[in-house]
Amino acid sequence: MASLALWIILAPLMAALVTGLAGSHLGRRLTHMLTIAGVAVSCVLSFWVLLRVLGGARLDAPVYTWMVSGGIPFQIGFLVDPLSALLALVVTFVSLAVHIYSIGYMADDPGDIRFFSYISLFTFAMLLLVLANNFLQLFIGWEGVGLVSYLLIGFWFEKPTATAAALKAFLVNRIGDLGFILGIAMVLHYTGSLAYAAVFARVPDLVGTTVNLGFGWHVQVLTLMGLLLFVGAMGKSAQIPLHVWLPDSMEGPTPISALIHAATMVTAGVYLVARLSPLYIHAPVALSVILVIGSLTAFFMGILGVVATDIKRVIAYSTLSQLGYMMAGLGASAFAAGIFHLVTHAFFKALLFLAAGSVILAMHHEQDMRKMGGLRKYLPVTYATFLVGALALVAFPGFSGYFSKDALIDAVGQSPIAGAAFAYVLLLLSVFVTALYTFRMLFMVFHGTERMDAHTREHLHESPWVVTLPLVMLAVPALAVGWILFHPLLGGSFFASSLATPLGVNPLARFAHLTAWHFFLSAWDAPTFYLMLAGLGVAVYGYLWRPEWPARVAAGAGPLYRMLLQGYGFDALYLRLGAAGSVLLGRGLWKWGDERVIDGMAVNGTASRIGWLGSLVRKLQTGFLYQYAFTMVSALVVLVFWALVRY
Amino acid sequence: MIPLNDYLILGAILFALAVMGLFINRKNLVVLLMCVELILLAVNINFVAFSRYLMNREGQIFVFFVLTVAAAESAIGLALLVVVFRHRQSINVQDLDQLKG
Amino acid sequence: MIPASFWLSFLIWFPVASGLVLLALGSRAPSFARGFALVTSILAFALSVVVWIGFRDGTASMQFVERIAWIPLLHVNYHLGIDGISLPFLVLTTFSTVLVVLAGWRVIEYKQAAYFAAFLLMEGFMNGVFAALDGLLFYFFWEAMLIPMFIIIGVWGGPRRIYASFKFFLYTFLGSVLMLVALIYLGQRTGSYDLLTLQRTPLGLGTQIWLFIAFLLAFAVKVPMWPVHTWLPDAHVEAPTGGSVILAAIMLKMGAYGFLRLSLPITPDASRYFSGLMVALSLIAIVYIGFVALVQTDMKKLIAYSSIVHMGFVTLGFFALFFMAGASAIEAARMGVQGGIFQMISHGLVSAALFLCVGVLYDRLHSREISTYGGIARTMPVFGALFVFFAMANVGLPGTSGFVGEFQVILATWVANPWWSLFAALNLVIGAGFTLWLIKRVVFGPVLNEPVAKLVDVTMRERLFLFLLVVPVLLFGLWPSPILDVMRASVAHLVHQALATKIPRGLGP
Amino acid sequence: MNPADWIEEGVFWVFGTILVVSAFRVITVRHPVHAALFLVLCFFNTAVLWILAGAEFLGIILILIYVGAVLVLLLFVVMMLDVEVEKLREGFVRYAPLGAVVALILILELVYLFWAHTLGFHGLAAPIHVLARHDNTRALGTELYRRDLYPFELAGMILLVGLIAAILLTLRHRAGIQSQKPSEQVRVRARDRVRLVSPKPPRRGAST
Repeated sequence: MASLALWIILAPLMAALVTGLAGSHLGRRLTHMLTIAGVAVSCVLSFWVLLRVLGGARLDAPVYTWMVSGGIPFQIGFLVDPLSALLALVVTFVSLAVHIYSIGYMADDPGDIRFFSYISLFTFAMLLLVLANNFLQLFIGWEGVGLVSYLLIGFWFEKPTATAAALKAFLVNRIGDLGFILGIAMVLHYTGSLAYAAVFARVPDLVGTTVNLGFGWHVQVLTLMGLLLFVGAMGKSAQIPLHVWLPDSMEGPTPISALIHAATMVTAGVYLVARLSPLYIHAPVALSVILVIGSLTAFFMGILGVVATDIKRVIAYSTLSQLGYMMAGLGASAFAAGIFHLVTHAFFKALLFLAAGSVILAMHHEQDMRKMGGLRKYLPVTYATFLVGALALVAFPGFSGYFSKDALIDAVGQSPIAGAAFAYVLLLLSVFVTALYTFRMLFMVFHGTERMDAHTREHLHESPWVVTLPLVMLAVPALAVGWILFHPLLGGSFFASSLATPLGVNPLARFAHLTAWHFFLSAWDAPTFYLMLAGLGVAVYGYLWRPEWPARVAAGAGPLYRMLLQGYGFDALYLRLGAAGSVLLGRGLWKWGDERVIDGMAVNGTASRIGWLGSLVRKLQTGFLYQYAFTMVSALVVLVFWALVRY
Repeated sequence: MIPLNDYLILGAILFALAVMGLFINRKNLVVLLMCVELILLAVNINFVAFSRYLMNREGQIFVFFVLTVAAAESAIGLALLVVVFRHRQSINVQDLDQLKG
Repeated sequence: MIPASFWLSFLIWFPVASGLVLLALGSRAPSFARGFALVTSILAFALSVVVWIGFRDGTASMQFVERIAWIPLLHVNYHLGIDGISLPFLVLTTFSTVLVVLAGWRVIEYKQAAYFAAFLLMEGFMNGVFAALDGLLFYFFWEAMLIPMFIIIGVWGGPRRIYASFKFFLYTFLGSVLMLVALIYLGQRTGSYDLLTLQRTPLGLGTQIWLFIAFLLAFAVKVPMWPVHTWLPDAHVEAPTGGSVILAAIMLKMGAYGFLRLSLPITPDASRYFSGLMVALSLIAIVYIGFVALVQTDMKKLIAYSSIVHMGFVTLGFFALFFMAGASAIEAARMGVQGGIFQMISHGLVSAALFLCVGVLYDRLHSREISTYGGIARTMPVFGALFVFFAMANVGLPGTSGFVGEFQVILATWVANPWWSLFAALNLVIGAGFTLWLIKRVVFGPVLNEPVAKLVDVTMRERLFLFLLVVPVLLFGLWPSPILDVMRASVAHLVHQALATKIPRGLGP
Repeated sequence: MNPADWIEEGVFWVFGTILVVSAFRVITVRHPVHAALFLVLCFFNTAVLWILAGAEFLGIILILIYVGAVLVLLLFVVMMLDVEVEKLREGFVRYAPLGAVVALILILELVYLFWAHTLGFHGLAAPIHVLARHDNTRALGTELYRRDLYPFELAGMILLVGLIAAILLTLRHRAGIQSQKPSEQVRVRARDRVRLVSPKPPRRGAST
């Protein structure tokens, strides 16, 4: 089992290394084959591991000791349990689809060897993160995916917007990591270990312990720990207010948006919180914060999707919104629901992105939806798969998204955590918003009038099979995975050994004896269904029947609309306060502090002072012997006088 | 028997005169050299006096070495004087300011 | 009398002798000179590796000890020995010298033999500092090492080299003279300059405070700590690439090493007395200098400022140990010190690599201005990848050596005070900011001008020394254990010394 | 006080007074030659005082060597140089009063210091007889050649260096002066002096 886990991780790594170091000698075909083989091996092994985990196998073992410091061994090791095995499979499967897709998508890019090396490296880092059995390795993988994300957002490094977005993504993530590493420090300090098992064993003892932060400020240890670690999750999973990097990250190639910025990396934060559920169940305040922030993200980021015109940005805002859902689910201590939504979302969102990529490919890298329309008949496969993804996203009954999202919303409604009612309302409203922007996008792209120029229209054709195959590959789970996983994940005991059950009311208790079929049938009973239909209705009205209507609404909303276009002004604020402010501060410290005060006054000041003193003394040095003699004698007179007085 | 103080006072007077000589003969390099000789002489007188009153010959040996050094010094000093005079046709101290920055 | 072990002497005097031979040779045979220098440096490196292999882990006592009376009248001995703290630095020194010789292979044209000779001499003296166990011998090597550096900056430096070299020399000299005073005082008082003896000598708090201040001035300048850091950017900017490499990789480590060898064990109570100040200065260095680094327009200056930030972590790790509280105080203290030392080693590798990278660019376009470049990833893909790699190591990305030290220091500092830990961790953001902004402007972006478009990628020689650095950076990032195992016992001993009081009973405050 | 002491005291006062007066003249006379001669007088008087104090060897060498060699050299140089005396006396009158005042103060202070405070030399009643019985010259010689041999040799070396330095400084090569150069004379070879040439006969008909 350990060697199995090792090979899951090493296969993509080796592919990445060989491709990265010797790719130019191997040629394109060989590198494609190599990296796909690496991920395929990984995927197959993950599947096998999952089967064995279903059979009851578990693994929590170190591979090697990274270091021993302060008497504490820091180890690299694997934890294979239902949670990590499931996620490993999701990651490798989506990654495999994206690998295949990229052959077609990146066909005419000169840097595609580099690209394949990166995505294999990403797969490695993500698996390292998922399969970690301790915080250290988690953090290593965490930063590793961040690095690859940085490299891939800035993949087209000659585009200034791309490199700026890459830098922004890295820095915002680093703000999250700041909290994360402090959280790790805290975990180590209070539990004396970084291994999950040891930490979780110590957590119950810490209930009621407080930490003194000075200024008479005492905080519950577990609350602070949970919040700090959640800051890390906020960075990676792009929760308000650290969400600003994700929309910009769409500067990267579309397969990356599918793999990293929709399916896997951005859900690492969700995974982190779920993984630490044994800790969070003892920190209700932290859970409240997670719940509120998650629901805020779900609602407000969803609204931004309604005004965006770039197809990828719409999906990016949708991703933000869905991540908010997952976080809200976790915050409501319905950990299984959050993870379930993570899994379904990984499939349908990757599908949506890849389908959008197929559209972009057909449109010759045009991403503005206002220049699309009526693509349905040119791109039948893309349309069909996109529709599947869209229906899953809006949680249309029967599609995977329905099972996970409606269960999640239901669980939030059941949750006793403070703030749950507020979150519940926001999440319900988000359902409407989700349906609105999703169908708006669907209609603007695939229906209505054809708004592209003639040249583009002539060349419109369905993408090659390497592009459509992954779409179909992902459409199948987007349809089916909800049916399969609903009962085992939410009702059954699949996660019993991975996720903790809340101490008080279990918001998922209702699902214990509910099968997928029954849940499907009860769709009519839930308000979400009608909200979704309302969203659909508005979209149909505004984007199919009366296309001039949205512009009028926008004009009527005026300042509100402009605020939405600017994403509530977060970017402007950060740019002014964070970036410009730091540069100003740095320049001030440099020019004033370093150059004026320290160098000017202290260092060169000393030198010039000594020079000045020297010029004074120099006047005494006339070079005339008689003056020296006179001075000597005078001094002697004084000295003798002093001796006379003294003795 | 002459007290030690008398010798010391004699040395002090000689020293003071010599230093004053340095001061008032501000230009004449030869006289300056003579004044230096006088200063050394004053010191030597003290050495000899102490040598007598402390009952050892260390002082006398010191005088011996002082004389040696003084001889070497005046030899070189005079040689320099000759060289300087040869170059500048003057032994005026105020003319010797080439090293002054 | 022949000492029982001659390894350390050989490590010190073999490069020095070779350097003298090169000096004597003059500029007669430049190609022979560099070959000779390369062989010498490789031999010295091999020798240091042999010493590493022969080193026994798990003991804090000095090994490879040599001891001969040097100036018996003053009780000064030629006393050498290494423990787990100094051993990694010896190896780092010899390794860096190999890199420097390779880096100067074709670049230096003026007085080539003298250039290599200066580095060989410096190698010997630096080894001497790390191996010296006698106060005056330590001081001797400490000052001797300044001279070749002074010459390297002053002769092979940039346009403002005279200003920079004088600033460098006077700044560092001012501090170290006070160290000499302190050492002489100790020697007079105890009748011995032996560092190990001095570490055991009880001293009153008042005395310790004065000694600590004297040591502090010497070491703080060298580290450099805020606010006595301003010589470093100037020295780095003007120094030739090799000089910058040695300056960053080894010389900055001397100050921190001095804290470990002299300040903490000889004046533990004064160290405790001043630890608040030291922590404050370290945190200021991390945050303040981080912001300053952000706005630099000169690549070398930026990396120089980043060095100050990283050295801030080192001193933070050392002096936070006095604030550890709770059950795991000793462990946290050890972790902090270990983290600091590891950070020194890692910084030695990473900053050396970054300076070499800047050197590679400078050799091509003769500019260190960031605005000259842009888009070199297009014209120099291999170099771009390496530059990004080392930048990531500088940012402290896990998997590179830069992470290990920072991680330990942050972890340990939490035990002392969570807020300090927060300030230190701010470097995660600021450090990433200035390093990656540099990368963005230099490596990425469109190719804006003709010279950059004509750049050629790294040659085999440049590839060699850059890949030579990739190996340890990656290796120690993925598996830091070897270094930490070597130093563990020594660090434990040091922490024990630092936390014990040396004030004689009845004389305490 | 016995007569011997009277004599001793008298000799001290007489020669001491002459010494001071002549020293004063050294620094005040116009002409350097006169100054040098007064300096000779100073040295003679000092020699007497030293002999009085029991240092007869030093007194003798002061006259023989110092006056005989050094001061004569000084005189020689002074007379050789053609010095403009008046120019060198500039400012003498202006500074003399100030110098005199300072000198006076210094002398008074020193005298007071020695008289008022014996500087711890109270008990040093001169054991003159012990020394008198001794052969001062022999004793000095033994010490110099035994215990202080090393410094003594060094002193000799200093003198040698002084000698060489003085010669080197004053030695000059004047152009246009005929002199023999023995080294060149010895080194000369026959072929430097005789050059054999075999002139070719002019080509027939070339010139005619």
